[in-house]
Amino acid sequence: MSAAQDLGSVVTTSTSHIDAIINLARKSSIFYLLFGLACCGIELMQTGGPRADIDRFGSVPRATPRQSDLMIVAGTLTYKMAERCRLLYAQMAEPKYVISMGSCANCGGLFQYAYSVCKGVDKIIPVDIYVPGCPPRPEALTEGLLRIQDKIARERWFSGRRLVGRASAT
Amino acid sequence: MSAPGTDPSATMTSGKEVLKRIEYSGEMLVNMGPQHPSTHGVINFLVQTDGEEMTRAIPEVGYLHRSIEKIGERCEYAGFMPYTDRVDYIAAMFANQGWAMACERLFAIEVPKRAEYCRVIACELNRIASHLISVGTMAMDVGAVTPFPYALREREFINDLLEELCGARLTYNYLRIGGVAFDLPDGYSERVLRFVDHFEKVLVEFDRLITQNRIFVERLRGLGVISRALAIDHCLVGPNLRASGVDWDLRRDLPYSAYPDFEFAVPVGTGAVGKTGDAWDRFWVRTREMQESCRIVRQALQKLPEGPVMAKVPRRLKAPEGTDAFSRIESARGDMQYYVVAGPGEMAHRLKIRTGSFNAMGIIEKLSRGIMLADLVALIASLDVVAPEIDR
Amino acid sequence: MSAAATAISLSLSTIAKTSNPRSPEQLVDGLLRARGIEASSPLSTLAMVAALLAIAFIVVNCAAIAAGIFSWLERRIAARMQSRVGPNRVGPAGFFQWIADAVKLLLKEDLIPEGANVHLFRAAPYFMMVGFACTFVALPFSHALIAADLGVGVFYLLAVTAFVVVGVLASGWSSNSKWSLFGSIRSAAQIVSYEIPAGMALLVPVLLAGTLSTQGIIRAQGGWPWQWFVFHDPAALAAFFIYFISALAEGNRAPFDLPEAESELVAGYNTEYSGMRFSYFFLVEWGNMWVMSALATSVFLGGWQLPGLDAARFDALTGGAAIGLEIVSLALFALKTMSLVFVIMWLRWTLPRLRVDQLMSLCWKYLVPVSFAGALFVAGWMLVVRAAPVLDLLMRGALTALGALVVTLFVRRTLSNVRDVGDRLDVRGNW
Amino acid sequence: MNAAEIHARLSELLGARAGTLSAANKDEAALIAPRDLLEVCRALKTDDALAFDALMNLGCVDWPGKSEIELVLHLFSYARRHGFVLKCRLDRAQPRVASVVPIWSSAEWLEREQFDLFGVVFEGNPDLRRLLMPDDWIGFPLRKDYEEPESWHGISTVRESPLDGFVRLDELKKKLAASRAETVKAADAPKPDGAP
Repeated sequence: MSAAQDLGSVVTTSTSHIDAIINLARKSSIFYLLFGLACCGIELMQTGGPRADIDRFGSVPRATPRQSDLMIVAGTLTYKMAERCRLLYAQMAEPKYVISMGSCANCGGLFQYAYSVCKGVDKIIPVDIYVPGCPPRPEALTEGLLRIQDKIARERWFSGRRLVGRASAT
Repeated sequence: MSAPGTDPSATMTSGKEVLKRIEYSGEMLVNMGPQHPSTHGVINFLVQTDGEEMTRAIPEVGYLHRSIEKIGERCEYAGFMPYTDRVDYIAAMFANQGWAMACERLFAIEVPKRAEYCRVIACELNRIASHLISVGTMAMDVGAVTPFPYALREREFINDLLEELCGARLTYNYLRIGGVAFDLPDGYSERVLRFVDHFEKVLVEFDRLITQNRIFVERLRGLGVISRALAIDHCLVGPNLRASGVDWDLRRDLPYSAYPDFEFAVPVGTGAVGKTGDAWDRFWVRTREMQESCRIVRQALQKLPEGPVMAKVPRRLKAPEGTDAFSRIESARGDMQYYVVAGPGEMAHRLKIRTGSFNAMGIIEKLSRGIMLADLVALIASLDVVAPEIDR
Repeated sequence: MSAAATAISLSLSTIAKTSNPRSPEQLVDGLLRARGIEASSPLSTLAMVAALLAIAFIVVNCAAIAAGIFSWLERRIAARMQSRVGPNRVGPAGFFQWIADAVKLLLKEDLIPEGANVHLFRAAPYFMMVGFACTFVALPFSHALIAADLGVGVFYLLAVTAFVVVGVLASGWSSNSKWSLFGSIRSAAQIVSYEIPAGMALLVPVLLAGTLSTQGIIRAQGGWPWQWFVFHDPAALAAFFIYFISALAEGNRAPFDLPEAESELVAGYNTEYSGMRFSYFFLVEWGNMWVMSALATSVFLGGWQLPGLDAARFDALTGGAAIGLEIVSLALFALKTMSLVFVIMWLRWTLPRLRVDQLMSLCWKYLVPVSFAGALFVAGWMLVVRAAPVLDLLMRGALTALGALVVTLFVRRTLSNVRDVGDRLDVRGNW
Repeated sequence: MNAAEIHARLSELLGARAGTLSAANKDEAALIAPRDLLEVCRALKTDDALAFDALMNLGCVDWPGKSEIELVLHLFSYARRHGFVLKCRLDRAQPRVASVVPIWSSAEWLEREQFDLFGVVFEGNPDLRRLLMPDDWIGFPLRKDYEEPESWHGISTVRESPLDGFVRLDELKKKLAASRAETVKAADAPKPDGAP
C-alpha cells in the first residue's frame, strides 16, 4: 500500500484513540437533571442514594438544565407539564441525552387512557433509552445509564462522524 | 348556549386577572417550580417577593393530575387497587387500605383478624418509610444534605421487607378487598424485628445529627405557626394537625382495622423550641411517630393471630346503584378519605379521594405572607406535601 | 500535582547552589550570578521576565489542579459520610474523575441565554478566575516555596480575594435570570460583610508578628503547637475561629452556602452557565478551600515550621539536608492545610444552612465586635507580656493544654456516638 | 351524636330547611335545597351541640340520567367527635350554589377542584379558577359525557397501537436472511478502481 494510506491509517488510529479517551471522560461524567415527576422520581432518588449509588459512575444530580447532560424523565408526563418538559429540554446544552424512565414516560403506561396524561414523552422530545417498569428498580435505571454510556462510547469526535450511523446500525 | 365548558374563556384566567387578585404593586414575581429541587414533585409557586422577604407564594398545582378519579369510574372495584398505589406513592399501603376499606364498607365484607394484622404491619412499616422521606427532604431543604441519604439507606431496608411481602418496592398493591394478597413469609417477623431494633438506634443518630442541631432549630422555630383553630378550619390532618396541638389520631380515636389491640402514644406538638404548631414541631412529631410505629409493629408481630388472610369475597362485586360509602384512615400524611358511589354494573359511578396534602396545600398561601424566601422551602417541606396526592 | 513537583525540583536544584533564597527573584538572581551574568544586563531582565512567566504558569496550573483534586476529594468524602461509595470508576479510587469532568465540561455547548448581557456574561468567570489565581502568588507552600514573598502579603490576599465578588455580581446580573440575581446579590452582601471580621481577625497575627508578609508571620511562630499564634492568647484563639468562620462565608461554603443554595435558588449565580464557564465557577469554589486553609495555617498554625528547628537554622542549612527538610516542611504544611480542608468539607456535609438574616446578624452582631475587641486585647496583652514574659509562657501552655483537652473530649464523644447508634467505623472497605 | 340525632337538632334549629334524612344507607345524609346550603352549614358550625368545625370532603357526583349534579359534603366535629353528611342536588345545565368558604376555609380548594372538574360555580369563592387542568382546557373532564380532544397544544392525545407495523419473528428472520444474501453478493462482485 502507499505511504499516504499508511499515514491515513495512523491518523485514523490515533484519532480513534483520542476519541476513546474523550468518550471515556464524557461517559464517566454524566450529570443528570433532577426531574422527578411522579413515582419514578422516588426510585430516581433511591438510585442516587446509598445502595444503588449512581455517583460511582460519576453521575451527580444537577438542579439546572444548563449544566446537565442527561434528562431522566421519571414519571407520568401530563399535558400541563409537557410544555415545561419541552422547555427544559431546549435549555439543556448539547450534547444531551434523554432517558424515559417507567411505563408512564414510555407510553402513558397505566394512565394511557387518562384524559390529562401525555401518551409517552417521545411525543415531546427525542428519547435515547427507554427503561421499562412501573416504577423501574434502581438497578434498572443504572442499567439504563450504562446503556447511555455505551451510546456515548460509540460516538466519534475526530475520526469521522459518519461512522456513528454505521455503528448504531449493526 | 353551547354545552358547558366548550368555551375556554369561560374558565380561563388571564395573567392580568391573577395580578389583580394578588394586589400586585411592582414586586418581583418568580416562578418556583414545577421543576425545582425542593418543591417535592411538580408543584409551581408563583412567588411575589421583595428581595429576600416574600409578600406571598401562590401555589399552582395540577402538573401531576393523572385523572385517577375518572379511571376509578371505568375500572372494576378490585382492578382499581393498583391505581390507588399511585395516589400516594410514598405511602402506597395506606392508599390501598383506604380503598379496600371503602369497598369493604360498600359490600359489607368482614376482614379476617390475621389479615388486619398483616395490614397493620405493612402500613406501619410504610409509615416509617414515608416519614423518612419527609424528614430527610426537610433536612435537605434546610441545607443539611447528609440526613437525606441516611433516610434513604433505612428506607431501602423497609423496601426490602415490603418487597418480600408483596413483590414491589414502591407501588405495593398488597391489600385486597377483603384481606391481603399474601400471608407473611417464613421468618418474616424475625427480619422485621431485626430491622426495628436497628432502626430505633438509627433514630437516636438522626436526632443527634439533625433534630437537635442548633442551626436547624433556629431555622425552624416560630416558622409557619399554625394555630389550633386555623389548623381545624383549614382541615389539616395527620402530623400537621397534631403538631398544632390537636390531640387527634384516627387510629386511636376512631379505631379501625386492628389498631384497638395496640398500645401507642400519639405525639402532639408542644412548642418545645418555639411556638406550638411551628415547622420544628411538625418535624418532631414525624420523628416521634416513627418511634411509635416501631412499637406498633413489635406488638403486632407478638400478637399475630392464626387464620386466613382473605375473606370470602364474591367474584362479582355489585351494589345497588347510588349506594355510597365513605372511609377514613390515618395515612402517613393524615386523614385519607375515599368516597365511593356504586354504579349500575361492577364499576363505581363516582370516586372521590380526599388526601392530606390537598388541604395542606391550601394553607400555604396564608402562611407564606411575610416570611423569607429561604423559609418557603422549609415551610413546604414541613407540611409534607406530595404532588400526586394533591393532583391525583 | 505535577506542576508543584516541577516547581519543587526547580527551586531545589538552585537551593544547593545559592544559600537561603527567599523568593524567585533572588533565585533567578543567584542562578545568573553563578553563571557570571551581571544583574544589570538586558539578558538578566529577559531571564527575569521568562522566570516570572514560568512561575505564573505554574501557579495557575497549581491552583487549577488543586481545585480539581479537591472536587474529587469532596465527592469521595461526601459519599463516605453519606454511607455511599462515591466516584470510583475512572482511575484508582476514581482519582481521575476530575479530569473526566473537566474534559466533558470543555466539550459541552457554551450556552448564552436570550436577553443576557453577552460580554459581561462571558467575562464573569474570568473575573473570578483572576481573583482566585492571584491569591496563589502570595501563599507560602514551604520554607522556600513561594511565588512572591510580598511585603504586604496578608493585605494583598484580602484585596485579591475580594475580586471574586465582582465576578459573582457580574455573572448573576448578566444572566437575565431571577434566581441568578438572587444568588449574586446574596453572595455580594455576604462577602462584603464578612471581609470585615476576616480582616480584623487577620490583624491579630499581624500585630503579633509585626509584619504583613506571610513568610514573616510564619517565621515569627515556631514548630511546636504552643509556639503557634493560635495558642498565643485567648484573643488569638478567638481570632482563629472568627477567621475560619468568615473564610467559610467568603468562600460560600456551608453553612453559609446561601448564594448557591440548591434547595432554594436552583444553583445560585451560576444557574445559567454551562460547559467550560461553569467549570470555572466550580474551580474557584474548590480552589478557595485551599486558599483559606493555607492562609489560616500560615498565620495561625505555624505554617511550614518544623518542630525543634529554628527558622534561622533552617536558613543556614545547605545541600542534601536543606532539600530533605524542605520536602518535610512542604509535607507538614500540606498536612495542616488538608486537615483544615477536611474540616471544611465535614461541616459542608453535616450542617444545615443559615438564613440570610441569621447570617447577617451573626456577622454584624457577634463576629465584628468580638474581632475588634480581640485586636485591642492582643495589643494590650503584648504590652503585658513585655513587662512579664513568664505570663506569655503560662498562657501558651494553658491554651495548648485546653486545646488538647477539647480534642480528646471530641474524639471520645464521637466514639461514644458511634457506639450508641450500633454503628462501626469502617475506613478500609469499598474503595 | 349519631346522624338521626344531629338531624333532629338541625330540624329544631331550622325547621323544614334542614331537609330530609335519607333512608338508612351506608352513611345517612340530609338532603337539602341548594339555596339553604349556606344557612344549614352555618347552623351546623355555630350550634354548640353540633359544632362541626371541619369540612372534611366536598365532592360532586354527576347523574346525567337525572340531569343533576349532586353535591356531597362530609363534615366532622373535632370538639364533639361526630360526623355528618350533607347532600344537595344542582341543575346539571347551570350548576350554581353558594360557596361555603366563609364557614370553612378548607372549602376554597375543594370547591376550586369541583369547579375545574365539573363546572359547578360556587358563588362567593374568592378565587374560582381552574385548579388541576391547564387554564385553557376545554370542558369539564369528570362529567360523564366528557370527550377528550384529539390534540392539545400540538401534542397528539392518541396513543398509537404498539401493533402497528408489527412483523412476525419468523418473517423478520426471513427478511434478514434475504438482505444478508444480497450483501454477500454485493461484496463478491468486482469493485471499481480497486477500493478496499
